[in-house]
Amino acid sequence: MSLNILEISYLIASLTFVIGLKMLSHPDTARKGNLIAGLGMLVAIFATIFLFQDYDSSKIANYGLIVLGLLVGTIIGNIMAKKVKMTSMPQMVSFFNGMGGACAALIAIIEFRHHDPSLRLSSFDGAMFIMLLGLTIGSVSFSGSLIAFGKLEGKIKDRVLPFNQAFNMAMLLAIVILMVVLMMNNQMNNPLFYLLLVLALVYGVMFVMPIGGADMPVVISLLNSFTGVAAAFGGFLYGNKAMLTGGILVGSAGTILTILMCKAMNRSLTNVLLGAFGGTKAGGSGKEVGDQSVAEISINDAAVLLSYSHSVVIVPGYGLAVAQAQHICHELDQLLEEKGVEVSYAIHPVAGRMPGHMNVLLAEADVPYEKMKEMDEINPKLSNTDVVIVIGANDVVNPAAKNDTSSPIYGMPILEVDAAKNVIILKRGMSTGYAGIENELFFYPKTKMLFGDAKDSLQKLVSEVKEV
Amino acid sequence: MSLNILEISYLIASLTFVIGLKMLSHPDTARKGNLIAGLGMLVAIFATIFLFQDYDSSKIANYGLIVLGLLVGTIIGNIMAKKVKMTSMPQMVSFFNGMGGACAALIAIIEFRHHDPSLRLSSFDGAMFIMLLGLTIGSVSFSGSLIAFGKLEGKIKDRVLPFNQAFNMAMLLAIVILMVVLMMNNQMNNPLFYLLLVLALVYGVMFVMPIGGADMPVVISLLNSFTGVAAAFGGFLYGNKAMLTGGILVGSAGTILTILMCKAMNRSLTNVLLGAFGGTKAGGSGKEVGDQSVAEISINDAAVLLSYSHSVVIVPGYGLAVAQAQHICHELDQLLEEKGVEVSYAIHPVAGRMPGHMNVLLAEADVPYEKMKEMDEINPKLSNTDVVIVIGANDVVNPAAKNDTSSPIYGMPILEVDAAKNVIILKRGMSTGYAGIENELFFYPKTKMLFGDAKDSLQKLVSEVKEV
Amino acid sequence: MENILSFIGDNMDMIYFLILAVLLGVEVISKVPAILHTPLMSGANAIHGVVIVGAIIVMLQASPDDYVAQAIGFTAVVMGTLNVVGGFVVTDRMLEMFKKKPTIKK
Amino acid sequence: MENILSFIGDNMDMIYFLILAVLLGVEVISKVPAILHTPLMSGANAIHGVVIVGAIIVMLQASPDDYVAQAIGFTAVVMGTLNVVGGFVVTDRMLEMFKKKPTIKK
Ligand SMILES: NC(=O)c1ccc[n+]([C@@H]2O[C@H](COP(=O)([O-])OP(=O)(O)OC[C@H]3O[C@@H](n4cnc5c(N)ncnc54)[C@H](OP(=O)(O)O)[C@@H]3O)[C@@H](O)[C@H]2O)c1
Ligand SMILES: NC(=O)c1ccc[n+]([C@@H]2O[C@H](COP(=O)([O-])OP(=O)(O)OC[C@H]3O[C@@H](n4cnc5c(N)ncnc54)[C@H](OP(=O)(O)O)[C@@H]3O)[C@@H](O)[C@H]2O)c1
Repeated sequence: MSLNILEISYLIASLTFVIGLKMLSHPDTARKGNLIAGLGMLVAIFATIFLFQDYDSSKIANYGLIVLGLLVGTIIGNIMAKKVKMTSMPQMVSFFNGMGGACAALIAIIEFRHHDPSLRLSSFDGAMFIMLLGLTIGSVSFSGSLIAFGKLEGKIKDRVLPFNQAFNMAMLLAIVILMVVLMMNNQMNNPLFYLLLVLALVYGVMFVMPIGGADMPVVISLLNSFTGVAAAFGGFLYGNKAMLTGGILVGSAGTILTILMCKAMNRSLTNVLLGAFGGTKAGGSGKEVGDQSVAEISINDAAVLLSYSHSVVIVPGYGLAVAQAQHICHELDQLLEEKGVEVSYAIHPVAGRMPGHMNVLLAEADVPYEKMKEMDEINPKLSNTDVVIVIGANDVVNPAAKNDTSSPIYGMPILEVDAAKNVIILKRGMSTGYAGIENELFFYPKTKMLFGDAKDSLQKLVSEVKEV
Repeated sequence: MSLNILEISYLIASLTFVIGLKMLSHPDTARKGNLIAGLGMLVAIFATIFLFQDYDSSKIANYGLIVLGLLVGTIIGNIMAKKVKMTSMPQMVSFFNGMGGACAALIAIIEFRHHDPSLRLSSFDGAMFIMLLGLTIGSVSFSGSLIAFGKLEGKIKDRVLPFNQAFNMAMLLAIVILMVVLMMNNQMNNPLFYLLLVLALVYGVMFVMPIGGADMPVVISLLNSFTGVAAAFGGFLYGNKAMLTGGILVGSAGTILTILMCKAMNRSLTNVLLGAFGGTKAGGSGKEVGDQSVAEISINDAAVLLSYSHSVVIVPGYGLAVAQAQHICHELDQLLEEKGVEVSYAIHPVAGRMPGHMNVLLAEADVPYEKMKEMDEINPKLSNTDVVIVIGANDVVNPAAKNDTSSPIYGMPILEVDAAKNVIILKRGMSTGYAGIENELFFYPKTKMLFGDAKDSLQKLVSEVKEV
Repeated sequence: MENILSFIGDNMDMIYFLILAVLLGVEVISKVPAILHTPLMSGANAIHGVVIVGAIIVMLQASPDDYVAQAIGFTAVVMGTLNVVGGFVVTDRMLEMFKKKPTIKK
Repeated sequence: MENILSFIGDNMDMIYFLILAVLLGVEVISKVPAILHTPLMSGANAIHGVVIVGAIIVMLQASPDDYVAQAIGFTAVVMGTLNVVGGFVVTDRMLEMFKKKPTIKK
């Protein structure tokens, strides 16, 4: 009876996961979808606590510890999630993802300690196999996520070890061999199990280490689907349908999402993982380009140009986030509006380092949503725009994506700012953006450069515009 | 061993059904999708014949009859499907659908004859319940499909009986009660089972009878999903996964498809089933409208106008199909092209009586595909068009869909032919189209009517154009 | 109540299967262009022809001296085959008309 | 071979479940606008927190005198809860920014 209710609770939870995921993929319903999945999760958790029965329905205990664990986790998780800055959310996701991976690995460890292979029914020890997979994938996800977290926090630098690729391959091979050995030589509490744990943890580190910090969102999404698979293995172990549905759904949806994220940047997953250009980011210092030269504009001229325009479009990019210049940017925008200039923001879908990065950033500075225009909406209007200010964006306005078939970003849709009458570019020097390629736009006759840190430049611009 | 292979064959078949359905919903892959699902079906059929084993794996026989049945079905099905005219395909689908429903019902009958309720394991006789449902749904689908077939063939007239709606409700109630009785009073070979069969057959007839012939595609789609559900019940009975997947998929996809079809006509499913305007189709005789008057054009004038245009767009509609005027229409088109006139066809998605009706019709007359333009493609070009010839279309060019919020078709996207310089309308009189509403377009100053059967009028036009 | 609960509990696997398949059916075709409605309907029609498998099983199990069962079963096999063969062939013929056009916009 | 075949045969229900769930996962999110990539990732992250259920089961089954199991299990419960609670709260915060805008075009 109560077991049936438990099963039905799991069914409800599974359904909320599907529905939640579906709703999460539409802007209008996303928030509600998250809520629904969350409620389903609550149902699954409480049903398990109150209704789960062991086969011999006896040695069930530890309620105190369980509730304590839930409380501790809830409080810490809540504080962390509430306190984190909008712009640090990807690393937060990575951290939580790592926790999930660790949880799956720990489950495998405890089950392994009890597992008696001599009790198995068929010649193939399915339970053992599942534990090995759960342990490995969970551990990789755990250590990989923590490295990704460290990178996004800026605490871990990108570093490609010599022969990193070959080394990783060798490790992967070692893991597989070890799993086969453990399956063949299946005895209770085989200590090799713990060697597998160590290898998996190291592999997670080595897997993420060489990938460029900017590619972390993609890596996190991939590790996310790993954790999903690890959770599903937990589900196999207990024949638990809620874990299975949740895990498998996240595993497959996460994989597709990873691919979609790569596509949005016009890259392939292998390209990201093998770090074709992800790992070679140049610093802030500019490198001058051949014989071409750029035109600069003074703060004063820029202020005048802006003040007397009818329409201005601001293109924010990664540099705006780096300089944390969103607030001052909004100030400039308001100042111009007071003077009767029409100001809007052109948001490229992959500007910054995570999807929605610019929206989050500008929302933080209270820029009203109506002012943020999506690429498809603003592109046709750019030809009627007097001035485009590009703040710390580079790849997303690179005309090579349209013109140069040999460019690595060829084919990516861009903001076609060269249609506007004037283009002002705020950046520190001539260094390249994420994709590491030159940007011809800077050399166009209608383009003027305003060198300097975005926050500094904007601050100066604001004072100047006030004077005009 | 062989049972495992059988299960794997069913798995493969199930997968091909999912993939096939997915591919069928994209124009580029549709044909391949059909092929893939067909191959999966072959696998399922042959695997069943060669690998199926009964529990006592003894009394398996009747190979001869099975192969004979397969042969007979294949030959007849193939001939029917190959010989049917493109424009009669919906009724063909309806016929085949009915066969599937009958097959499901027959399976339920045979199983019922063997079914010994005293052998059941729990108090609820699941197998019996499934048989009752399979029988009912399969029978409704069978008789309903045959009526739909007859209507589309023109052999059965639409007829609304007095109190038809109430009568149907009563029948439905009777069926449900009978099922409950059969479940409560569960004994071997209860003759009431056959009463249920009869009731279900009659209900199928009564359900489809009052619905307008023009709404048959929607009804067929609905009955199609019924048969899917009936097949799934068969799958339940045998624990057969291939039947289950195929049946459920078709059941749910068919339901969605039915809704999509209704949406494309800007109607609701209840509206179609209760026949809000489906059943009240006017004949060919015109009814003159109030005080407004229409302008006619002579064959001669029309021929001259067409011959000296630069661009002509033909809008085919249901009337073209009725008049079977597609060949002569193509002749006119070629004649005009020879004279240097640019001719294309504007295909409204719901022109005619089934989706794709016009494409099928024109393809039959060898009109090249490049000439058939979809609505979204042609609408912006209509303002540069000299003459639009509307052949037996009405609702799909009715401006009320754009202007008149009180119109039943308000909101349906239409071909905006009034943007063209001249509009010539070929129809027999002033009667309304499928939706049964007036069309203001006929009274527009730029519109000229050319009354008469479409084939006649086109024939005359062709001879006149040759003279010009 | 007790009864229904335990029925549900016993058939959990089936219920998951059912729900997942229904949702999949819905998702898979949720964005089909109007012009494909008829071929898709026809293709789906052919797919539910899988009911033929049930007819074959019925025949395989019918004892050779139960003539009624054999007659009904034979009819079922013929009808099921009609559904399958006719369904796929008609669909293919409908879709033939797409082959000439290299790309079709939604 | 024999072995694998029978393993597959025995776990058919599971295999169907798996395949259907995978396909459903793919279909469900296959058309998500770029701006939702991050929240969707975060939401999915919260959903795999369902692994907490496994941690709870482990704890329920751990015998009261197996301190190692209790310690590991407790850690697992805390970590799993972090995943769930943190995941859903972060996602909600991300999605908060959508609330002001009444309709968002693709
Ligand atoms: N959104 C995503 O989901 C995502 C995820 C991963 C990767 N990406 C990739 O990231 C790129 C995004 O393009 P983007 O145009 O936003 O950025 P970008 O192409 O990476 O360019 C950023 C520019 O900002 C400048 N900058 C850096 N710090 C600055 C500061 N403090 N003040 C002023 N300028 C500063 C840099 O030039 P200086 O050093 O000369 O100042 C740099 O050229 C795309 O290639 C996209 O594919 C996106
Ligand atoms: N495509 C689908 O899937 C589907 C399915 C079901 C319903 N529908 C509905 O069907 C309608 C289709 O619109 P439509 O514009 O194609 O057709 P329509 O609105 O039904 O109009 C057809 C017109 O053709 C004329 N006509 C009939 N026989 C003729 C002949 N022999 N020669 C010349 N003209 C003839 C009729 O006028 P006279 O009698 O005066 O000649 C009638 O006004 C829409 O309302 C749609 O919603 C479509």
